[in-house]
Amino acid sequence: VPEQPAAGRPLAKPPVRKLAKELGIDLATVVPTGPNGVVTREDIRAAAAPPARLP
Amino acid sequence: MANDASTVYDLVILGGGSGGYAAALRGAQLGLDVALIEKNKLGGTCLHNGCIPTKALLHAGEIADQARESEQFGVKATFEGIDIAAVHKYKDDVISGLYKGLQGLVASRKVTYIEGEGRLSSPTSVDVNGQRIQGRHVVLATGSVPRSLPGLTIDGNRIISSDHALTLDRVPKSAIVLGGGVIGVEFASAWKSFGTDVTIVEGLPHLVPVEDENSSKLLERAFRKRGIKFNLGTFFQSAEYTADGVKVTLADGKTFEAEVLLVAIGRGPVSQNLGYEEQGVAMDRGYVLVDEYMRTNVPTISAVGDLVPTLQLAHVGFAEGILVAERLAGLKVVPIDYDGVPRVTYCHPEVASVGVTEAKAKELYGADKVVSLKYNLAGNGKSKILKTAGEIKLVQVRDGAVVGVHMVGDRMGEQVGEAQLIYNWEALPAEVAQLIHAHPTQNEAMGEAHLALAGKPLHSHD
Amino acid sequence: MANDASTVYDLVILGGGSGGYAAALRGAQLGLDVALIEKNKLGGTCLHNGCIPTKALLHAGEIADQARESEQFGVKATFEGIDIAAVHKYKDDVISGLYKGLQGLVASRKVTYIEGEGRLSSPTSVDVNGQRIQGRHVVLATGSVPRSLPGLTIDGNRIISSDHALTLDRVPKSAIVLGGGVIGVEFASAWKSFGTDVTIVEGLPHLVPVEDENSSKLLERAFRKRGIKFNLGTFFQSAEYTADGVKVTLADGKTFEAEVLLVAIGRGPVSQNLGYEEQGVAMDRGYVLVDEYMRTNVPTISAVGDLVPTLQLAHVGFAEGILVAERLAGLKVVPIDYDGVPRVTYCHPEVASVGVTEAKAKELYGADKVVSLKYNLAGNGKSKILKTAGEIKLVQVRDGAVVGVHMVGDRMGEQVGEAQLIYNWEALPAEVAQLIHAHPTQNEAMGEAHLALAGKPLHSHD
Ligand SMILES: Cc1cc2nc3c(=O)[nH]c(=O)nc-3n(C[C@H](O)[C@H](O)[C@H](O)COP(=O)(O)OP(=O)(O)OC[C@H]3O[C@@H](n4cnc5c(N)ncnc54)[C@H](O)[C@@H]3O)c2cc1C
Ligand SMILES: Cc1cc2nc3c(=O)[nH]c(=O)nc-3n(C[C@H](O)[C@H](O)[C@H](O)COP(=O)(O)OP(=O)(O)OC[C@H]3O[C@@H](n4cnc5c(N)ncnc54)[C@H](O)[C@@H]3O)c2cc1C
Repeated sequence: VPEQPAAGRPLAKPPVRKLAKELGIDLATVVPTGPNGVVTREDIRAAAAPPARLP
Repeated sequence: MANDASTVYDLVILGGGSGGYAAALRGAQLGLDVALIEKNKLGGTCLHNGCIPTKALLHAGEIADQARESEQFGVKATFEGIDIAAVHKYKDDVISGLYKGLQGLVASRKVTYIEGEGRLSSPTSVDVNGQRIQGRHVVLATGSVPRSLPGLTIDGNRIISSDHALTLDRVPKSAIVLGGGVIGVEFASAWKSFGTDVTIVEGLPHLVPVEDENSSKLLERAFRKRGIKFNLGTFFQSAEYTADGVKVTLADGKTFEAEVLLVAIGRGPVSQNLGYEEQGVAMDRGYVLVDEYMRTNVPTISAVGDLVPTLQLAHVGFAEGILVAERLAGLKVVPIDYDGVPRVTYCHPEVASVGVTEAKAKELYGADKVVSLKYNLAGNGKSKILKTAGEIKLVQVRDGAVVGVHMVGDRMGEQVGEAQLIYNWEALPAEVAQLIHAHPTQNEAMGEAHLALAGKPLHSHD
Repeated sequence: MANDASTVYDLVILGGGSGGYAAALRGAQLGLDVALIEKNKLGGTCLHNGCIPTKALLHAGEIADQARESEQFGVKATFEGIDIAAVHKYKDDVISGLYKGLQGLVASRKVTYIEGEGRLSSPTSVDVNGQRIQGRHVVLATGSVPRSLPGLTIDGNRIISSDHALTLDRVPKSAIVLGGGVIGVEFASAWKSFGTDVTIVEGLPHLVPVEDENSSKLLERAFRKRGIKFNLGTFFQSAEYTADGVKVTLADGKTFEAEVLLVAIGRGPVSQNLGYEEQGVAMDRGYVLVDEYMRTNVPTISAVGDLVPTLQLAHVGFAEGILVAERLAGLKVVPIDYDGVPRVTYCHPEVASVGVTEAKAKELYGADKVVSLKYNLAGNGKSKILKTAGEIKLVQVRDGAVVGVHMVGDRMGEQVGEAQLIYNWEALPAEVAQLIHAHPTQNEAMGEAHLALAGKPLHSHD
């Protein structure tokens, strides 16, 4: 379970947060896959992509 | 690339300054067929009469000041004066080197460069040298020129603009600088370093009045120490010639006399008699109006740079030019956040900022939501070594991001790059504080300021 | 805060240099009861014999060079020489100002400062001045001292270490600098500026051999232009006194003669006879071994700074000291990414870097996954104004983040702050390129390099 950051702010490096903002993604809804529960750029892109059909 | 009369370019750009040539370079890079029309010299104000020559004068001034003060550092050197012809040669060499580079770049990108005075002749064409240059899109980038006041005639000798100040063949014994904005304080600083007795007259209550008040105050303190005089808060009324100079009278009757009067009250757009109105381009007080994508009201016409009412900075021109080129090439573009554009005033000491002032932050977020912190360069080793004083002031939304960085101090303009990332990427103080900065740099002060704002000051008191 | 024999401190710190005092300041800030034991002067090597005094000498050198070259800028000044006593006064004033500030800080944070030579007497105590200082935890921070080679005796007069070079009462006519690392090239640079005929002897194939090879080559070119001689790739064999100086013989028989020989081959940890082995602290070649949380094998003992085998930099000491204090105060701490620590060499021109070299990146990610880009400062207006040459080299994982920034050029050390954010925040070139940098700064070169790496060069060729 990823650790919850202080102040309830989702953990992501600043440029990644910026990307999320530009794509209109709420970081809190993104499943983090980076080390220490950090949301990565790929996580944001995955969240932004249209949902993939289940096989 | 073809240049016969029947060619229709993708992009016809009127004006080859920062805004125009950036649009041309980026457009050509993206495969657009670009014509760039310039009546004078490629590079425009910034390269020939603006950013570059002023900074060369200021650096010559720095060399002069350091020679004067060399013994404080254990160096025996005698300052004997300024050789203004040699200063101009140095300055002109810098310009011509960059000019050649820029010409090479424009040529290598296969931009069609047309020398001549152009005029908008339809929503999709510019007339120049008796030829009609057709384009699917036109970018207006005719820039700006120095402004004056009613009744104040610039004669180029005793009453001068920055254009004349940059080529003046002497160091004036005394000078009045009308206007305490960026251009005014930069000339005041350079002249003082050259030995001129300088007085700045600014109608607003502060020097560099658009900066955070703290920066203005620090600059005023530093200028006072340097012996640069200034009169704030009273507007100019009139100027008249004296036997050997100029006398300026303010609204309150106070008078100042000097050998020259530099009028540095601002710059106005170059937009008259260029066909803009005739083609229906919406304007306001000479500025061409644009939306956040630099589009005018005419669908085939965009405008960039000093011609539009955004910040008058070369790198704003670059950014706007690039944005237009990318948009027209079909790329997805993001509007410019003008608060996120770094601003540097290259006087001694320098003033630099990005983001909003504390006052503006309080308007935006509410007074109780804004915190600020000042880190004094007295605690910064490298600044002590340079014998410079100043501060970094941070403005933060409580428990949130840093929304303003305001700095004063020699060479502090170079710190604006890190500040720019912090502002634009909405970094939290703790995220910057976590990254220990290099010792002993001036950059370290940026780290220390964020350490302090994050509640864990290292080299400063709690 | 109490200081009688029965007190048990939360933290007893042995050594008051960068690492030790940072731990003390941060610990006290977090409410820990801290004793800081220092045998000499608070501030340690960095403040008294390292970072600060060298940078003061280098700045005096800059002032001297600029006085010599002033006519190139149109300034008439005559350089008459170095007043070495005045240089030392300037340098000592800088140190004493910072020293007072640091003493004030330690006092204000209520750290118990104990002057005396300490010795680890148990896993939880240090003996000093005949007293036993007890702590729940001990931090070893005894730093480092200059090293020499077998058979090469430092006499402090003709064969000297950096400690002596910093207080030398004359400018040597000629000097051999043994070691082309950071300390060696900094002294070589300062001395050359003062008028010394300098030769650097480095056994590895390059100056600043831990930097990216491109930086080494650029520095070598710049030093060659300055007339700083160097002999690379052959190791030192022996030194002997001549009538009025020193003669150095290399492994290949080549010889060099000079008035002084500066031994700058590295620094070794201060750990002998301090009780470390007796208390079972694991060590390797004198270095105290620690894990990524700075813990030794003894649960109550941590170690930081030059004493441990990480980068020997003051700000690494700060970061390690802070990390220990925060860990012991119960905060969550993140191990330091040493590749993300900025490195600056303050010679003329400066060398600065953060992240990994291109060679290292290829090892880490595979040669075909690594791309690099060089931006030449010849295209940067401000660098032209300063008349400095150099480059910014970026190393990127293909289509990924920037993993190395390597710079050479006067004042380029100040750009390492922005580079540090880019590396540590794993920014993509396009994300930096999007933010147009201030014109005309040296910082702009950082923006241009990222524009080029993102495939959209502005002021450089495609
Ligand atoms: C003294 C001074 C110092 C400055 N310092 C800085 C600084 O340090 N940093 C900074 O960022 N900014 C600085 N600026 C501002 C900067 O120079 C401008 O923001 C920038 O040049 C604007 O670019 P532009 O392309 O909009 O206009 P300009 O650079 O003015 O270019 C417009 C071009 O259009 C051409 N033109 C005009 N009309 C026609 C026509 N009819 N046909 C053909 N060509 C035409 C002109 O000849 C000119 O070359 C300074 C300005 C001044 C005056
Ligand atoms: C010439 C030179 C230039 C340098 N320039 C730079 C630079 O520009 N930037 C940079 O980041 N780094 C620089 N460094 C390196 C930097 O100085 C060190 O990395 C830093 O000082 C290490 O800090 P420290 O606390 O580990 O050790 P030190 O600073 O060496 O402090 C150790 C302290 O422990 C004390 N001590 C030792 N034994 C005992 C004992 N038994 N009892 C009590 N006290 C004791 C010592 O007196 C000393 O004050 C430079 C070093 C040198 C020599």
